[in-house]
Amino acid sequence: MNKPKPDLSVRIGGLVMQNPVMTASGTFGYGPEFARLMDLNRLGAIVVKGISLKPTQGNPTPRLVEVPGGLLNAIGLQNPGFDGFVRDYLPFLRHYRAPVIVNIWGHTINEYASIAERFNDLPGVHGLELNISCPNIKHGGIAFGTDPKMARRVITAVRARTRLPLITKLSPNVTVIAEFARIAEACGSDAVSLINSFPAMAIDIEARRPILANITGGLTGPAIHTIALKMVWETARAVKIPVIGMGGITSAREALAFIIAGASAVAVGTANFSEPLSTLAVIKGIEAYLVRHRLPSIRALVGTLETGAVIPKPRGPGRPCA
Amino acid sequence: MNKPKPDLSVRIGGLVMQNPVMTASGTFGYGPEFARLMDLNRLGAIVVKGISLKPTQGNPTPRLVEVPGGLLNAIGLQNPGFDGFVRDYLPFLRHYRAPVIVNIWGHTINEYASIAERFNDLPGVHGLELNISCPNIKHGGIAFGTDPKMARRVITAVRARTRLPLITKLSPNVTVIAEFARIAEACGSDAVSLINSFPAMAIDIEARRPILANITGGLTGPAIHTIALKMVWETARAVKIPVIGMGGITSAREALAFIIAGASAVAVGTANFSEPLSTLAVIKGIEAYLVRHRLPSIRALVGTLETGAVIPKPRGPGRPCA
Amino acid sequence: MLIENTIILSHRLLKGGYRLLTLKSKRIAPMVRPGQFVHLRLPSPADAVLRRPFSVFRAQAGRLAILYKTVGKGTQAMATLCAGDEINILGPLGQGFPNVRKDTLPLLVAGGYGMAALYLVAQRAPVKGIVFVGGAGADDILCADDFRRLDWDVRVATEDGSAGKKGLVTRILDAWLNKELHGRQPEFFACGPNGLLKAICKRVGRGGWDGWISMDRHMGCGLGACLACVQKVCKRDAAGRETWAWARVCTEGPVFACRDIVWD
Amino acid sequence: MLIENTIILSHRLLKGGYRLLTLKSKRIAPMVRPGQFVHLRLPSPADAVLRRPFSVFRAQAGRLAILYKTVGKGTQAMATLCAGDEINILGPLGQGFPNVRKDTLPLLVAGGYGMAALYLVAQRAPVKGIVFVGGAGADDILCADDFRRLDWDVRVATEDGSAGKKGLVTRILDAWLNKELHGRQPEFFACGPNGLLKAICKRVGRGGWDGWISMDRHMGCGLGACLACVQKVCKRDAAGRETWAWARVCTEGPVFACRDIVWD
Ligand SMILES: Cc1cc2nc3c(=O)[nH]c(=O)nc-3n(C[C@H](O)[C@H](O)[C@H](O)COP(=O)(O)OP(=O)(O)OC[C@H]3O[C@@H](n4cnc5c(N)ncnc54)[C@H](O)[C@@H]3O)c2cc1C
Ligand SMILES: Cc1cc2nc3c(=O)[nH]c(=O)nc-3n(C[C@H](O)[C@H](O)[C@H](O)COP(=O)(O)OP(=O)(O)OC[C@H]3O[C@@H](n4cnc5c(N)ncnc54)[C@H](O)[C@@H]3O)c2cc1C
Ligand SMILES: Cc1cc2nc3c(=O)[nH]c(=O)nc-3n(C[C@H](O)[C@H](O)[C@H](O)COP(=O)(O)O)c2cc1C
Ligand SMILES: Cc1cc2nc3c(=O)[nH]c(=O)nc-3n(C[C@H](O)[C@H](O)[C@H](O)COP(=O)(O)O)c2cc1C
Ligand code: FES
Ligand code: FES
Repeated sequence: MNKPKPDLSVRIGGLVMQNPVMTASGTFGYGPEFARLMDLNRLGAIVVKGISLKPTQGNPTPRLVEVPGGLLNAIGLQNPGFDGFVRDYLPFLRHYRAPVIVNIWGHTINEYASIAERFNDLPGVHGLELNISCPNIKHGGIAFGTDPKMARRVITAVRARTRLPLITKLSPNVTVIAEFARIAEACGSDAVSLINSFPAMAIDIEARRPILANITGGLTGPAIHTIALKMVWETARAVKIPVIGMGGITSAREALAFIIAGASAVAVGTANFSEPLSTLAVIKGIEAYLVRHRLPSIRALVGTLETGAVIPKPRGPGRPCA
Repeated sequence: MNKPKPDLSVRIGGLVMQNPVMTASGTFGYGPEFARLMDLNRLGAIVVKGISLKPTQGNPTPRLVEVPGGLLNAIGLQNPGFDGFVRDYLPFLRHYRAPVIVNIWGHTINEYASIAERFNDLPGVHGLELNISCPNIKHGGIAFGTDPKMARRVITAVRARTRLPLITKLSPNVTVIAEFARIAEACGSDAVSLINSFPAMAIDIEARRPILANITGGLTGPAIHTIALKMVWETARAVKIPVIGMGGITSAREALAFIIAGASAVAVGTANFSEPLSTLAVIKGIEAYLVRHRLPSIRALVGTLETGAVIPKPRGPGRPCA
Repeated sequence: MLIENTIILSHRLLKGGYRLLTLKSKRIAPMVRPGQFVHLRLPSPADAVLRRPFSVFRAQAGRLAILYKTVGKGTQAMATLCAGDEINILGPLGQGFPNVRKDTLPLLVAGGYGMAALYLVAQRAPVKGIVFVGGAGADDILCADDFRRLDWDVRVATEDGSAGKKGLVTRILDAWLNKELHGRQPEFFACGPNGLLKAICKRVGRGGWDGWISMDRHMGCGLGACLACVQKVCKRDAAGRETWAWARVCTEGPVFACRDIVWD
Repeated sequence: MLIENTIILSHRLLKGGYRLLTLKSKRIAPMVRPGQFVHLRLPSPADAVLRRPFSVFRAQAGRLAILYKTVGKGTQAMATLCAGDEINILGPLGQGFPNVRKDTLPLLVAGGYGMAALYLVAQRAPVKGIVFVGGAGADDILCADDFRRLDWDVRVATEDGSAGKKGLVTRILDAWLNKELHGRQPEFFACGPNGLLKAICKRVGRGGWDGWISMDRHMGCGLGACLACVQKVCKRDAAGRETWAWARVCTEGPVFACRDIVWD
């Protein structure tokens, strides 16, 4: 007797994905880089490298250094800008059925809102992921994503200008990440994704110089998984919109931990570098787990963590936006 | 010709240490646990497990789980209380020349101040390390160490009651740790130490339960080193008091990175579990480095990171305390 | 207690995923008492920030053996080691079993690798006794012949009946206690899964006998410093009331008197 | 370009810390063009989140060889591998060297493992040329005999004079260009440290010749996705002004025309 296949599909705002596994922005290029190795149509969604209004050169090199359990990067958000993306990559992406989510960023609220707006009615783009970890050049370089007021303003501005499903990507560099998730929810995000990389640095002790040209960079990979997992767990209990978990996924195990903690979907980042087919292995592993645990669908697993205790929700009331 | 030995001694407030290597609180017990394996007199200082006014039972088990690149712990600050410490451990510690620093904590400002006071005029205790990462039971469980107002109050209260050199130990779970270091400085701390463990969690995906009985725990070990290093670098540029760096030291390499980034001393934590003699190896490695680089003293190395750029100091003016 | 870099003399796969690892240990081996353990550093410490604890199976002049089962990443990494490789151990750790008394009948009760922890008890006992050993199947019955060679009486039970009597080890133990104890004074030494230890302590309590169990707890330092391995034990407070306190399995244990344990 | 699980056929320590690793590769080996590289997964990926890039030294039916030096933790881990072990490779990656033209004199210039990256150029060239190779000492002069067996003329320089002429490789190259070029049209193919590549490009530019260099940059994905490996290259902007743009060494490189590089 054939067992029915479990239903892996998930819904993020208006967006339906055939499975919960996405690529993490910046670790999968724009798609063509991996297309010769795998069938992109098998992905839940393709999240492309962060796009800004104008082309951006990013940081000098070295931009990457391997550290115990992870990776530091300081790419500096290099990208071809909106026009470059539409010209060089979008036609390619339109050949695929997998939904395409564009990660966007800016240095001012205006830049954020403008880039968001330009994706309206652009066939082939199915959602936006709002990267609020960028420094705000008008306000002394504090990241939008670590200041509740600024976060509220940028999310509100983007929400007002886009008709696409909007995912706000949260910075881990805050005391209570669930607060920012509630802001995102109140200000109209369809989902939140977390976590972005952790500010960190590495030093060449012989030269007594930073290893990255940018001095500091963002830590990603297995080292951050347990921190990300706690943040996802707290966030999922604080908001009603779907949560997308990422940070240190190398196999289905970590992806399943995020889902059990409350994530509706997950994204694979750094693991794409050592194992370009990681996303496919994660999809397979999740499916096998559902079969083994006789779960009919991925939704039946979301947030099923048994803590054996009544745990107070994260602090702070859910306030309306603005 | 004999080369002169480099001078490893450092000064933290009124406290002189023969070398910059301390034990991290909670990873070295109270001393006797390691005394059969090594000569405690070779340490820069012995920092003991956190002590509270009354004995504390801590959390149920499991309390520890190994994760990629690190360790999660939720010991729950189990300790014999002030009286138990003075009765069971202090007589032993008095046999050693190495300075003893007691890590203290409480659940209210009053508890903090009272425990601090009790160590005045207690021969054999040479300094206090104030762990402000504890949840404040009077204020909804927010940690003292993540709220600037609460941090200011608890440090001020403790400073008023102790005559010992005071080291404030900072929580990493904040956006700008240097802000808290300045608060510590302004409120009379003689030094700051950082970082404490990162809130994190691990899940048994088969049982769909948290692995730790306490659900969440603190991440320590190599996984947090690059994050700690950035925090130490930013903190050392923001304050004039000495900075004690810790997080993921397994060898002299990481210790030297902290020192080059601006730390005057370092503490070895999780590494004591796999290698009980880690502290001694770190001391040796630092000395060898100074000889190889022809540096006369450890002080000649502190903060020598060459960034090749003028970097703006962390935001926020240095405000007076209160 | 000390740290020693040992060389692997031999490493053999036994049945059921168990392996016998014999180390050349000049300094630690002679110090070991029955029931003590060593804390072993894994071959690639980059993957693992903790050592792994193992009971000492055998200890004789210059040699120390452990008997372990491959269960997770640490023991899997150990399984790849070959004769001649180095391995760093810390030990002997903990309080072992008390010496077997001449005036009692020692009854050893073991499940799985528990047999390993009890071998030195039998070897160094001044009198012969009986070993009750249980497991899921025949593959879990380890080193029974080693005990037989010491002239101990070995009684086996397996859940699937593939060796000895079918059923739990407590079943053959109870049958024996009912029919063959004949008024002698037994003293229990047990090592195995928590369920087994609890069952033994229940019987020991009911009979008013002496019993000692070796507990298995996840460990950090093995030195008493981290407080990861704690177990609830009985204590009287200042007013003389019964209450509990934490004992460190690595330091006050791993062997405890049955009467001291507070079962949750 | 694909991912292949290969088996190690042989692994030999050469002099100077260099090792020759030969893999059984059915699928990737036949696709390799001179100057392309493979991205190799380390044996214990828990320690290392990145692969390591190596030029293909030799590629023939079913076999692929790389020649590498132990410099850090990744190459140290590789050094422990034995014949029969598995190794996962991704490749062939990048743009290799253009085909050697019949109407020019190919001059290969190498430092260190650069010799490995150039062997296929010589092997597949329609004409014979000259190899200039330099290193700190005799131990850094690798596989010169392999080139001689192809009937190429090999000229050696070492900084300590322990092999060939004493001095930098550019010294013997310059001497040769001055005295022995005799008006022929040279075409350069170089691989080695950045200083060497820059020196070659300077000469190529002055002479108005063609030259190709293979660059070595720290890499992440090897696939063009992470933008870690970028190098400044010349570009004209919309208004036709000269400016620069980033090129990905893993994708647009590792081989670039000398004239395209913007040196910082
Ligand atoms: C005093 C003592 C004596 C022991 N003697 C033996 C013995 O003789 N033979 C034998 O096969 N096993 C013995 N064990 C259990 C053995 O330590 C574990 O099987 C082993 O640590 C598992 O490591 P792992 O990395 O393969 O498993 P993983 O599950 O991957 O280990 C992950 C973590 O959990 C800890 N851990 C996992 N299981 C256990 C466990 N059952 N007990 C304690 N810590 C655990 C590990 O130390 C590690 O920190 C003993 C345990 C203790 C406390
Ligand atoms: C296209 C290309 C071809 C190469 N071909 C060869 C070859 O044929 N033979 C050979 O011996 N070496 C070659 N290298 C260099 C080789 O990749 C490095 O020596 C190796 O990655 C060092 O790894 P490690 O872990 O031992 O060193 P570590 O210094 O510990 O490495 C740490 C990190 O730095 C990176 N890294 C370190 N040094 C280099 C370097 N020089 N270039 C790129 N990344 C580096 C590693 O990939 C890793 O991410 C090549 C590099 C490139 C880019
Ligand atoms: C090289 C690199 C580039 C990245 N670029 C972006 C980016 O452009 N926008 C963004 O929101 N996140 C970016 N990230 C963060 C990832 O999307 C992801 O949040 C992070 O890597 C954590 O997941 P991981 O541990 O699986 O890598 C980048 C990460 C890496 C490693
Ligand atoms: C088991 C354990 C117990 C700890 N207990 C304390 C404590 O009581 N007080 C405290 O301030 N820090 C405590 N810490 C934090 C350490 O002192 C240190 O800040 C942290 O482990 C980071 O250093 P490491 O990465 O070298 O371990 C504890 C850490 C561990 C692993
Ligand atoms: S293992 Fe650390 S106290 Fe027992
Ligand atoms: S290595 Fe990732 S783009 Fe070149």
